[in-house]
Amino acid sequence: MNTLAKWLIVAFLVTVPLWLGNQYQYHVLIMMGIFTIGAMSLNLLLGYTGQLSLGHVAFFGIGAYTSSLVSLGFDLQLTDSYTFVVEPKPVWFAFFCALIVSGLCGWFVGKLSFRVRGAYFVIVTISFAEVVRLVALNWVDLTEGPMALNNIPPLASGVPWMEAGALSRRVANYYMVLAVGLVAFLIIQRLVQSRVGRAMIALRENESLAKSVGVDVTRYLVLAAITSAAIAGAAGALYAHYVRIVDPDVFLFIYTVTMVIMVISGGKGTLAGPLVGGLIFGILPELTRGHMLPEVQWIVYGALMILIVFFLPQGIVPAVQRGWATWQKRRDQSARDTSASNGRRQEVAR
Amino acid sequence: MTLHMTTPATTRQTVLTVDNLAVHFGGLVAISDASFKVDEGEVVSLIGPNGAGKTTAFNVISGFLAATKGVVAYKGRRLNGLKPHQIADAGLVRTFQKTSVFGNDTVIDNIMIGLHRRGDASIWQTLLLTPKVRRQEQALREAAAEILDFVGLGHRSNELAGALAYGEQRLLEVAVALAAKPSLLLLDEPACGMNPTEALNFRNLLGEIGRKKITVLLVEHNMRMVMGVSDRVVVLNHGRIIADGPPTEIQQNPEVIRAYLGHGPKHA
Amino acid sequence: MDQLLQHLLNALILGSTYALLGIGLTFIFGIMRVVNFAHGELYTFGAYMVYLFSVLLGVNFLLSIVIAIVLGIMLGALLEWVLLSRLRGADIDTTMLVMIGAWIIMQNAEQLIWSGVAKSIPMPFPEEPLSVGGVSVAWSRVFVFAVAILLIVGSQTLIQRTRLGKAMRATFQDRDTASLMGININMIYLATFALGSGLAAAAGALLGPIFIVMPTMGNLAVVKAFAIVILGGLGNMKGAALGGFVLALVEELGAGYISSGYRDAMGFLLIILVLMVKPTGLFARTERIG
Amino acid sequence: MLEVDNIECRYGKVDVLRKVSLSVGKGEFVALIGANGAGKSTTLKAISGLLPPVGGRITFEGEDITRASARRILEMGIAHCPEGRRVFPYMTVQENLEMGCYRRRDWKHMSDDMDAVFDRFPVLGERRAQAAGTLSGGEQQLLAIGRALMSRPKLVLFDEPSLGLAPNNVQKTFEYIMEINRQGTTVLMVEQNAYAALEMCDRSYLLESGHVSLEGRGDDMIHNPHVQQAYLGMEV
Amino acid sequence: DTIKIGINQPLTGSVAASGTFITDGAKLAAQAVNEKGGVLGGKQIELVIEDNKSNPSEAAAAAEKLISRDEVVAMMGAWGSTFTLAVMPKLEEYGVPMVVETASSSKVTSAGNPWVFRIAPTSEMEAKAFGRLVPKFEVKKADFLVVNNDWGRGAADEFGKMLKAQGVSVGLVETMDPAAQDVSAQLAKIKASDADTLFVTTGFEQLSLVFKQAKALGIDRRTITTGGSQFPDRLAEQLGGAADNSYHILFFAPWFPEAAANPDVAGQYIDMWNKSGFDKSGLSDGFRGFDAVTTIAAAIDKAGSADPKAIRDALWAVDVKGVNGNIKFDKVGVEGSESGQSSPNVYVIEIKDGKLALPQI
Ligand SMILES: Nc1ncnc2c1ncn2[C@@H]1O[C@H](COP(=O)(O)OP(=O)(O)OP(=O)(O)O)[C@@H](O)[C@H]1O
Ligand SMILES: Nc1ncnc2c1ncn2[C@@H]1O[C@H](COP(=O)(O)OP(=O)(O)OP(=O)(O)O)[C@@H](O)[C@H]1O
Ligand SMILES: CC(C)C[C@H](N)C(=O)O
Ligand SMILES: [Mg+2]
Ligand SMILES: [Mg+2]
Repeated sequence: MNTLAKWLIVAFLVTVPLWLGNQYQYHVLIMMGIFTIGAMSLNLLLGYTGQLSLGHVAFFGIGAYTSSLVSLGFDLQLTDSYTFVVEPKPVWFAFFCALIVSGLCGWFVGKLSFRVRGAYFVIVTISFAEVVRLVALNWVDLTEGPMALNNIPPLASGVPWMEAGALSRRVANYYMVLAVGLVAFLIIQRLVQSRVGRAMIALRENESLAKSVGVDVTRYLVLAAITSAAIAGAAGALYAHYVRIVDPDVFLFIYTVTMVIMVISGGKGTLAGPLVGGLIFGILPELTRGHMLPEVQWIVYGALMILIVFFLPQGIVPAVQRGWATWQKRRDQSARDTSASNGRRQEVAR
Repeated sequence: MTLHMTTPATTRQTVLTVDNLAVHFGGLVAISDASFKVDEGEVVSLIGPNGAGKTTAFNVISGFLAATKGVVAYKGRRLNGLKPHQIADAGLVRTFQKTSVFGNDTVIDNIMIGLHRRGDASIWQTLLLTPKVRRQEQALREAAAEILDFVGLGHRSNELAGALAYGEQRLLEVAVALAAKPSLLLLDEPACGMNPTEALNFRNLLGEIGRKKITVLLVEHNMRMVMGVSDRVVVLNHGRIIADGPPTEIQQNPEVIRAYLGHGPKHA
Repeated sequence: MDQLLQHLLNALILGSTYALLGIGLTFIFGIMRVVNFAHGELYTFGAYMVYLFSVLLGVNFLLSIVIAIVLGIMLGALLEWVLLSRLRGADIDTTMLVMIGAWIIMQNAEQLIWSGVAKSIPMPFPEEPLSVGGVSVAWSRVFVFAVAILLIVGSQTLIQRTRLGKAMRATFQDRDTASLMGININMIYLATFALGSGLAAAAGALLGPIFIVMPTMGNLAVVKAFAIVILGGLGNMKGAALGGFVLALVEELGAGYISSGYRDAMGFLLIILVLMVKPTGLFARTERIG
Repeated sequence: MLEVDNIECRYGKVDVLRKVSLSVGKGEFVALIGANGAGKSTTLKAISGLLPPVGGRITFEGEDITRASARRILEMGIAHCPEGRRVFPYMTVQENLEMGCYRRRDWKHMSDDMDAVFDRFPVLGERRAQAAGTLSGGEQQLLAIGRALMSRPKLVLFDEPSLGLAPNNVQKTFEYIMEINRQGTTVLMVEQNAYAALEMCDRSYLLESGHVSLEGRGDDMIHNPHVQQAYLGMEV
Repeated sequence: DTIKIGINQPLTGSVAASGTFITDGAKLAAQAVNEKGGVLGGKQIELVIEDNKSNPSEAAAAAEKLISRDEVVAMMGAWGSTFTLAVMPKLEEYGVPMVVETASSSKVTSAGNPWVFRIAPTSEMEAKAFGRLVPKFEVKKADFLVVNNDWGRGAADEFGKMLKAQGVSVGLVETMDPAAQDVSAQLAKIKASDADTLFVTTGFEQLSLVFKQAKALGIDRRTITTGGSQFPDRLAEQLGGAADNSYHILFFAPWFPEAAANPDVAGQYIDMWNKSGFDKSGLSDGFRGFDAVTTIAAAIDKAGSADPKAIRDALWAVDVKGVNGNIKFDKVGVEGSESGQSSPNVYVIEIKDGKLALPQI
């Protein structure tokens, strides 16, 4: 995609509040944005390093819990006589704590599974997410367990005009999500289009060969895990301050599945894939709502997923790219040669 | 180890030493007590019957497998316990017996991955996309094109590696290894699957590599090639070294003939 | 002491049911390499079929279980035929995504058909538990244990000893070469998936009456089943069975002596620990490089 | 016995074989040579049913097998020893050999045949319980050859049987192949080791970029200057 | 046009059975109101039903949708104490009242949320009502097995307090995850304890598992269940002897209509229920939805407008004849922002030889 198109998209997104009036549409847009950020972060692991993290929601949830706890304040009785007290902190500070803590967890999972690949990596990540969920469920003194952390301060708290009403708070949330999304996109883009990204792709394509030419695969896997986890944690923090309640069900598998669907249907290992997947699967439920029972709605969702896989097994973005390339080829033989090869190098790794 | 005596005394520096190496898989002894050396700038061939332990030796030297016993050292540095990428950093780069490329990447990107060790931009520089990073990328891309031309794959640079013909993939593997700037190149049956004409061309390439002052340790069953390019030949049988010497001598060695060469089809 | 014995006995019984879950998935995930998220739905399906036949239609309980298993096999075959047969040679994520789709569809269909309200299935076993010394176990669980052991031994024999089992392993190790050996590839795919599905339905049919039956009952079951298969080492029946028992033992003792809330957490911690030490499970396949 | 008549094959959209024709008579030993990527392996895959051709016709003993399943073709007596070993990596050596006679009904002869393979390649006998994937490259190749012969085929297709074999094993393998050929098994062999292949065979074909460009007796080929220069590594 | 009332109930997940019955009851009340001509002089009421999936975040999300998307004027919800607490900030944020039909934790009304009106009894009220039976049972020591949320923990607290006040010692307090299906580890511990009575607090689904698994472990002691959502008739039917020697604290006992506070309303409700073909065992739970919607409709009428704030103010003035007695709200909780709490009746049902009975006090 060329730079102009990218800027046009950004400009379009920035102007959304000018014409969107309905509160509920904002809600849908914000939630979609949050999960799209999650999907982007998952794509770094799944699409580029080839490691399927099916416990990705752990990082999302850890971000959500960390940011909530720091902004709400908490105390931990460490010994009989000593209690560790954290006073409520500003939301922006809590947000950075969330980035750091989830990034650390990413580091931990990366280290933990440094020798573990493929299906085994999948299970380590699922297990990690389950352990974290169960801790959130049972460490009631800290997390309130199944009672949920409630009344989490909204993202904009402290900024007076934003606290005024529900609508302006939504606008604030929207821009927050947009900003975090853009930064995340940029980080991921720069990483994957560099030497670092090549090392990650090498790990995915042929690990032994990568090692033999001097790629420290563990290092890049850990790096990808940290980045991916921190971005997922940011999405989780946005989520917590937006919905203002978190309970251990933020760790539910279905959220990971949602992100996986977005990535794979959009096209894993492409930068635009998660965005396209996020758009489709974030809005789809809302388009079908009201016309059918929720269950039927989900059935349609599942069926659509299957159809996408059948007809566009690499995902939507690579399919469009290929279609575009063929079209151009027909139109202009010589112009095609350079652009398709550049396009392939930058965008589709498979 | 009397056979070591046959090694010609040279003024060359010994770079790789393998000392009393043993590798066991459970009860199975793949290598037992093997010792040999490679000198700087030499082309040494490691030959031996199927299952003799050649690939296993490569796996140990390149850090993919832990030795049961024995020491591997390169330029005085002990390699045991190092990870493969650290060994590559030390200048030892290997290829694989089973064809091994990044099949879903373009040929030029394969080389770019091979050039990994030559880049040094930090994460922060990468994220900020500093001019240095841009310059380095450009330089790497030029280096990659140069390597492709060197092995004769320049015209294929935008193909997917997986779509290349077999012989071309074998060449690409060597090119990827060369990109990693080895001082010692370990090649595991690089000419396997090439027809005699292609093998001949490859032999010339090996000569060029030698002229670049890269030491080569070669595993190969193609005797024409082995006898043609090697300065010295080490013969492994049942995990033991049974001969070590110049090609002409090895060809006459009755034990080698019995265990390995046979008296087979003359052009094999 | 009695408490310990009771925990050990509970673990044994629970382990047999975990093992049963594990071996079904070993066929589909361990051998076929299909990350089958719909596995839990076949489990749920088995349970609902027993409910349908034994509670709603008044069919004999044991017969209902047999019917449920047969229907599970048929449903599995159908899934394979409709969804997977056109994805031969597709990579593992692709089939995974399709099975996630199937999972979502099936679970919501169950929700529509049976509603979200849990169902309970009575079992025709004596109410008084079997008590020896201070420990007791319900007859229903003894029954489950016996059937599970039977199915586990049967599956192990099938895979290791029979011609069909060897053909299955060969097919999923190298499809083209297997067809050169004269193996009917499509038949093997169908049979393997159907058998795995049948075992999942069997697990549901046996466990549904012990617990309760609801559309989401498969969700945790499927995660545990994956964990068990991995714990044992992919594709290893014996490993999966043993993995099931180990998991149950750790969970039960952890719950009994450390904290019941962390019961499931101990199991998952165990898996992480095992994989850190043995990255390819308890019974790893030997691989080689180069 | 085998007639390949103008077959065309493609992978996706790429045409690989363009009207390849060849024939193999009963008891013959035919070699197929050509450069990398010429389509030799593809021809064998078309015959054994792995990659049914999109055009043309293949008949075996008078029966049309162009679109028959691999299983049917095997049952008719054609075995294919594929390129690149292709052993079942997690099955033992013995199980791999058993798979070779999967379709055979006379299981009682199986162990005799297996012993014959072990006699020929004692190293496989020593490793009968080892997982095939952990064998060395050459050992795997020997196993693949042994496995192809387990079905007692009438016609066996060898795809580069000498690949990765040490000289002594190359010699043993070629002797083995000639021996089974003498005993009545028809052989169609693809070899990069062109000189040896041409010396051994009765007749041969040269395949170049998707079609047969030359056909003739083995020794005639050896003396063809084009063949010498392009395939035998001889300067002419 | 119609007036929309939001229903926020668990229709799937661990406590779906009760939530479904309560929703059924709510539908009956809406039907009854509409048949009588609706509210505000002829406007029909329409229920907008959202599934909270037995989960607090989902409950908050459901409230969000009901208010911002469907623009309901009042809500009923959200079954569990935890779910209700999760919804409560939304009520303040948007200014919409909610009638709480089931939740029993004291936190619901002590939080200082002036949009909350509870018609369910608190655990404290339950404990007090049950306290009269304690001397008769000669309880010496009691264990607790409760669901790990506000409801279960609250119940363990309140009942523990009440027992201690009567000189009974409290042994183990074991918790279980709301979705747990295997509680044999907890039960194995309880089996080893020397208490004579076991208090169990959880939803029906888990309760039936507890009974089954306790029986399987050979636990045979007096068991008391709390919370009002136990379907004792189903327990007796499904579990046979396994449920004997158990007592269940309920807020409506349809099997003994003579004991009901408002027999006429109760009779009408039972009639409608049976006519609609709903599951009979849902009667003892469905009444809460019925009463809640009746209360909301009354408040709308009293408010004279469909404005949420006016409805809130009107709720303070309602006096409704409900299935379980008269509904009238007292001010409780934080001064200045009080919540409403009515005073419903509490019943204890015994299962004896597989049959339901009213124990003699
Ligand atoms: N992972 C392993 N497990 C068990 N045995 C192994 C393993 N790897 C190698 N072996 C055995 O070790 C021996 C040496 O194997 P290696 O691959 O080193 O032989 P090689 O000399 O490279 O032979 P080739 O010329 O056939 O490639 C073989 O007999 C092989 O079966
Ligand atoms: N699975 C495949 N998908 C796409 N193209 C393929 C595939 N297999 C082979 N090809 C292409 O088909 C052509 C012929 O391949 P084939 O394997 O038949 O050649 P060959 O003569 O056997 O060569 P070699 O000596 O390298 O084995 C080659 O250009 C190859 O790149
Ligand atoms: C009684 C139950 C149905 C609900 C319970 N009262 C609670 O607060 O969660
Ligand atoms: Mg080797
Ligand atoms: Mg070939």
